[in-house]
Amino acid sequence: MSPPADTRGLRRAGLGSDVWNAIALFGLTALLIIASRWISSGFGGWEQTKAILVLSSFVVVVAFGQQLVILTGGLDLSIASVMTIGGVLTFNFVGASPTALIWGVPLILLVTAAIGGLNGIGVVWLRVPPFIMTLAMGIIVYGATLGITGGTPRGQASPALSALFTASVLDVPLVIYFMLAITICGSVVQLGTGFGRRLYAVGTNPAAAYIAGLPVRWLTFLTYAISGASAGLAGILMFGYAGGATLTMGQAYQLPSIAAVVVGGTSILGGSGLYIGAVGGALLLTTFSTVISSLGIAEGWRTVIYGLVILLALLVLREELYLWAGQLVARPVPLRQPGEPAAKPDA
Amino acid sequence: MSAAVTLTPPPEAALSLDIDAVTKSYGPTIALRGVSFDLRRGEVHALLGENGAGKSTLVKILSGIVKPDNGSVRLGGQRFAPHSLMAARAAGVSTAFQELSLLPNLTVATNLTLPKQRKGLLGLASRRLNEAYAAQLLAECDAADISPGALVSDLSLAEKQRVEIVRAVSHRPRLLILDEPTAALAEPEWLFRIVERLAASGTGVLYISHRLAEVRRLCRRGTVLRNGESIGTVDLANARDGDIFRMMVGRGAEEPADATATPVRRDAPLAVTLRDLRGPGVDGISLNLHRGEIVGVAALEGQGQRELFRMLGGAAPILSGDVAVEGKPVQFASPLQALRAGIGFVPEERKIEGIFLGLTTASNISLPILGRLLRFGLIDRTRERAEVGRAAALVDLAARYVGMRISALSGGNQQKALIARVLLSGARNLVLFDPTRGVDVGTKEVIYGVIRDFTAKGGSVLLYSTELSELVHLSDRCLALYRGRIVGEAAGAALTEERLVSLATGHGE
Amino acid sequence: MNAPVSNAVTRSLLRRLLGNGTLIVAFIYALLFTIFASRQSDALSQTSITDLFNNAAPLALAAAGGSLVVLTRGFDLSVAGVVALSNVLMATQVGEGPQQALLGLAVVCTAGLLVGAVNGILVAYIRLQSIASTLATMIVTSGLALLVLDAPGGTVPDFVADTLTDSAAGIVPVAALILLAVVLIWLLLRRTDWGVALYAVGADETAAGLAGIRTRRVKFFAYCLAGVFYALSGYMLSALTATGNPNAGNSYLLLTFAAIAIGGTSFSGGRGGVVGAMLGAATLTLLQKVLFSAGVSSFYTGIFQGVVMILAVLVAATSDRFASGRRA
Amino acid sequence: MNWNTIRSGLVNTAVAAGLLAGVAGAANADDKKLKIYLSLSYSGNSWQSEAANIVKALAATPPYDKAIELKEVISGTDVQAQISAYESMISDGAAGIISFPVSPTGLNRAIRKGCDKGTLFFMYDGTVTEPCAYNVSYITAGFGENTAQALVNVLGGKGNIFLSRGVPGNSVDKRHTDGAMAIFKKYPGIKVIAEYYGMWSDQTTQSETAKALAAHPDVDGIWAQAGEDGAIKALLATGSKKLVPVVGENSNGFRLALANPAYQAAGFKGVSSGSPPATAGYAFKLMMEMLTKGRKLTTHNIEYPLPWVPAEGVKLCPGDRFENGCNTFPAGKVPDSFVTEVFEANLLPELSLVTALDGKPTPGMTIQPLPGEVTAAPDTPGINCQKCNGNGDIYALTKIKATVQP
Repeated sequence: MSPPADTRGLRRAGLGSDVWNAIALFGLTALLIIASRWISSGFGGWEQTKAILVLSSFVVVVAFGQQLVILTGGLDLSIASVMTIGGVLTFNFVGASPTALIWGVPLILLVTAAIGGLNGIGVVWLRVPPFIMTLAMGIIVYGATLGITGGTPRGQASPALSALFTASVLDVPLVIYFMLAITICGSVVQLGTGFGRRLYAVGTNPAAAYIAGLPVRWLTFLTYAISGASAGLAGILMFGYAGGATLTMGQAYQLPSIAAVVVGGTSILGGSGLYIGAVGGALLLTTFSTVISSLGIAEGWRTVIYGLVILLALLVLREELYLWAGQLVARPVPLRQPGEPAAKPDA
Repeated sequence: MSAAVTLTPPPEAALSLDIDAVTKSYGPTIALRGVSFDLRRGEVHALLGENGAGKSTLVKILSGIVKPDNGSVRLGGQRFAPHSLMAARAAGVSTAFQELSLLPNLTVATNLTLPKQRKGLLGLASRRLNEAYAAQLLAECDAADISPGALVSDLSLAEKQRVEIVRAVSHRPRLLILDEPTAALAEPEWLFRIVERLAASGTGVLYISHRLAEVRRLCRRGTVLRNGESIGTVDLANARDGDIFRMMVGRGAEEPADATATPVRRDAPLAVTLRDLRGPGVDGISLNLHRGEIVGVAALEGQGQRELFRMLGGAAPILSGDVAVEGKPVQFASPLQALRAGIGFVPEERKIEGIFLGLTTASNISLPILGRLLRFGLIDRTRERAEVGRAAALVDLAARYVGMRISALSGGNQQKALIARVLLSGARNLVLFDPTRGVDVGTKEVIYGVIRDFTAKGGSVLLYSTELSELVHLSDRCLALYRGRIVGEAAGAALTEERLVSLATGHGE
Repeated sequence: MNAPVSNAVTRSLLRRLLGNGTLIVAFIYALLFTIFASRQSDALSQTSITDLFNNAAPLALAAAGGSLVVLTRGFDLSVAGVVALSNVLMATQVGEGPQQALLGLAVVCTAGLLVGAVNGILVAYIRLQSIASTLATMIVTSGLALLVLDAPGGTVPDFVADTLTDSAAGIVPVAALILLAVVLIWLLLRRTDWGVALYAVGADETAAGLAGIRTRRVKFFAYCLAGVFYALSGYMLSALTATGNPNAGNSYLLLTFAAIAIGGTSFSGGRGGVVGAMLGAATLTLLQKVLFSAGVSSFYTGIFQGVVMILAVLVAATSDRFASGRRA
Repeated sequence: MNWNTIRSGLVNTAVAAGLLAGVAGAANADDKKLKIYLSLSYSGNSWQSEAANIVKALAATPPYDKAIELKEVISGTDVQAQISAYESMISDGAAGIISFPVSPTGLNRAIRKGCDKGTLFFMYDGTVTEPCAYNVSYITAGFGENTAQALVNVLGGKGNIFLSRGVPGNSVDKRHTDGAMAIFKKYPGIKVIAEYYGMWSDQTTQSETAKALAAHPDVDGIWAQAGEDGAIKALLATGSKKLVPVVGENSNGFRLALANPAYQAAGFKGVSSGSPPATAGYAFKLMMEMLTKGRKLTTHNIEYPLPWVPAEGVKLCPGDRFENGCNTFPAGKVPDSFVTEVFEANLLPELSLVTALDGKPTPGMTIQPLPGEVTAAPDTPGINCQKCNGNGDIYALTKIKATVQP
């Protein structure tokens, strides 16, 4: 008996509720953009969408690494400092020179990956809890950046990197294409490569992954290195956006990177969640903060509402609700009818 | 000092238990499909059945942890539907769980007094009173060798099991449930004395085990579960082992003639050679595993078999000794390296170390060969489907399960997928630790077939099973482990359960 | 009682001594203090010691609360919000005098309790991930703090500010007495059924449930009590700074967890305790002084703080592994 | 990049590690030198490090280089940490502490203890309400109301504007915004259509302004605190041909933009004003004169003059100092985020670009005496005094007159 495996099932890849979650997030984002027309006449159009996409690009990039780390059951609290050092190094060493850009950017990504790798070494081989390891690394890297720059990063803006934000093709800023490419690449890495597949295995059950012969430690180490590199890339982008770098430039992205991943449906316990969900989370939160900042209310209320929305998203986007919704849409395949022998060999 | 501990309630408090047509299902998996039997006052009643027959679910229902979907339970004539563990306990039902429920970071005394500590001055938990109470309790249960002040994580498995039992007994139950209480016990006589004392005072005992000898020693009647159904309650004195087996597995025990029919393949080339292997729990083991050979390992709980298998699977450190695969010496310090050396390992705890509940069955199976499936760095889905399909067919796993999340599958199908994975890994030598635990009869047959098939094609298998009948049925020869050493071997006509029992209890040669 | 001494007892004793994070952090603190005292002549003076206690008190109280949640294998980020909220409440809602001071204490503790209860419901009963739901409550409470006071200001009553930062009878710092009181309360709580259950739930929730513990209730109370401790932390901070600042809590978020980790509380639950966390907080604040007295270039103090955090956790983990005889 | 910095950092690290282990101690500095401490809240933006560099450069300028020993401590944004730092400095025998305070009131107790022990406290830019400390600041000089009036004048008294504020819950932000709103409220034609927090950072201001622009493309002007350079970048990024007037602080990028004819043609106008890092140098010199020359100050609250550079006033400097009325550096010489107001010809002739960028003294320069008079700042409750009454017209205009009537 050699039946072809169920292709429909493979395509579903068993991540049904995650996909639902991502779709729901994109839907909510679109809805929010459309509904925001009630708040302001400038809202609801292509200009607003463009602005939101551009502004969310940093979180989208940094959330890739953050999500991989969270998939393995960890957490990266060093990304604020790594983003900063990425931007500062580009500012100081690459600056306006287009040739320096060509070798400088890969080099800076390597440096930031190495910083992430140090996190990985601490977590994997020294067994320091991720929370502490990355928190301490963040403090250390910040201190190092402060020391290296003497407090003032100095350099020149990079016209090439700024062009990502200023130049448009078909009325779409280049950075949005870039973000789209990152989203696709990130999703392919997660779902299409052996690395991604193994990572989910490690995240959902590290003990079984070890027994199954996966290089659990190397995989975990790699996620931290990737997180470092993606934070570095976000820092480089941020530098391109602002045309300069300061030592505080990454701070605003630490909690949003986690919030985007968590709202995007990734379990903080590891093993489940999709990058596309984190992208949706980033878009939703950015859209929301855009809308909320145009409301004429006190900052305190804005903060309260922002927190409540995260809470609401957590309450609404729980897996049980998707299972429930899924049951409403389609009757589940009966695995075994009552009375049927436990496991009749299928003819 | 606290008030004297009395373990035995007055006889008039004894209760009977009536279970009538209880059903329970977890999502698509049906655990119980109509269980009925009764337990009389002061009776020690055996609950028999293979792994996965529904015994543990019944225990959970009686302990107040899960609620049945249907059916009724009556305790002493009253409706008994506890909504929590504490409610069950208040009604007089107390359980010693199979998966021990002790807290490793607390002392024996604290564990024994959970959830309410003995209070001293100012109503605060008193270490002294707790330990005094625990010491008295342990002494009364004939377990005074366990120190009340020791941390549970520092106890041996057998000691933990005894603490678990003492704790269940300490609640002065009118119905005591013991779920596989002797699994880790080296000397079950200790438990038998307690059970007999309780029964004499009128306490009902539901004794769950699949060890017939123990059950015959303690119980007069027993109920057999199979596939979530109560097949019947038998008078043990008048039932032959074969009859009970037939009820448990749905057919007669295998004829010993089957085993003799398999040729012993000592002349085949060597597949795996172990020389004086040592490590925690393993005390110098040497053995030869030939191509095409199934070698069984029989042992009581905790004789080093777990450690030996984990060493071979690369999951436990080998401190000294040599391993050679097909004549070539190999060294490995991780399952990955073991796999590369040609040894595939199926671990004991399927849910903990085997499968990835969050992933699809296909992803679970294709994991070891992902590297081979890559095309331009991406997984070639077509080839993955083909390979997974092939492996699934080998273990008779229905194609419709392949695309589902593995968590939706029954335990048997999960186990099939797990075995499909090691088969797909290409390892020519398999180390299988209790591969049929908790699976139904049909799956067992499939797994037996897979193992035979595998060896017929030149693979070799080292197999441990808690079920002696399985070892007799499947192995070409069978080794007995006792205290980390091989103490005997049985093959051919000498490979019988009786022989294995006497070898495994250290009464060999 | 004559229980035969088994091997397990000696092993347990060894583990208790070596694997006890509290002892380790106490040793680290003593070491740092020795360095500090040798570098700074007036380190043992009464004012210097009072300063040490005053500076450490808010973080120590916050860490004490956080460690309760960490013991249950959870994370509570709401500490930042609650500290800020109780600080601004003290600076705006409370008048002069001992009665008002007590009233203020009641007000902030109630606020902390409420936030803790919300966290407890979300985590224990609705079963949301603790880190995510407390992130949300943290943001909400920081917003509330901004609503109470939109810029630093207000005045904490002099009575509170002076009494709590002073020395009782001119000898013992009041902050030390407060910390001691918290330690005593904790030691009492540890010896209640709840205290024992806290460790059980953290180690293995399922097993704890099978042992008859109401695990949800235990976790719920842990979050509630943590909220009260955060409020106390804000109360002490108010006394220390004598003013309100809606952003006062921000710097407490990560420091709290650093203190808990240094104090030997395991992030996988069930091991460690409040006293260790408080000592961890004291160590972090002492480290500021030691780095100052050692003349470390200010640009690099961050590197030291980070390295000390990692080292402290490593030392605790290594000794624990050694004590339990497990191989790495 | 300067690898020496890194190497010396490593050496520092090694030495400090030795100290921590209790192995060795660095030799104590010469006892005859005055111990002066520079206490920063945090370093990490141009403004903070320029201010600190100026103090460091002045301390290394003769004759101060022989007279004092300056140590810098960065304690972060945590009040408790700065309290702890002050306490350490006081017990270390500090003669003077020059500091950027993180809280106007939270440090008071520590300062009072220091004053009792004879330590002199000088706060720059930020202020404290403790009466024994000296505040040297521009805060009371009316940045908010003057720039707001300038914007109103440019807009002709009506239009939609953004308020790009600083850090929420910060007293300086509140003072500026209150001042600005006092003006805007007088003009019913002025509508604040968005109010957001740029955290005094170019990047945050840029992204927050971009968000506001998405909602309100119909904006007519932006009132910004520090970070204004980000606001311009956000305006430019929309790609629209029309720019709007912006008033903001002193970043070099902003001043260059003001002087850019192409931008001016597109409708870009404004005023550069706000917080000058040079305040730190003035505060330091005042403190040093008190310590070394026995100078007496009649007031504890000293106002630093508010810079005021309208678009037509922008003038590029050929050299490294403000000379002949120049006030901006050419593009490429300093980063856009560089805060230009690091010089003050009368008060701080010792300074040049190298002082602000590297903290090194200007070669050949010696410390010049300060003028005898200081400008007393008006009492402002919660800013520089605790229990005082501000005088009636605290938001009176000083730099500009209203050219349009409400």
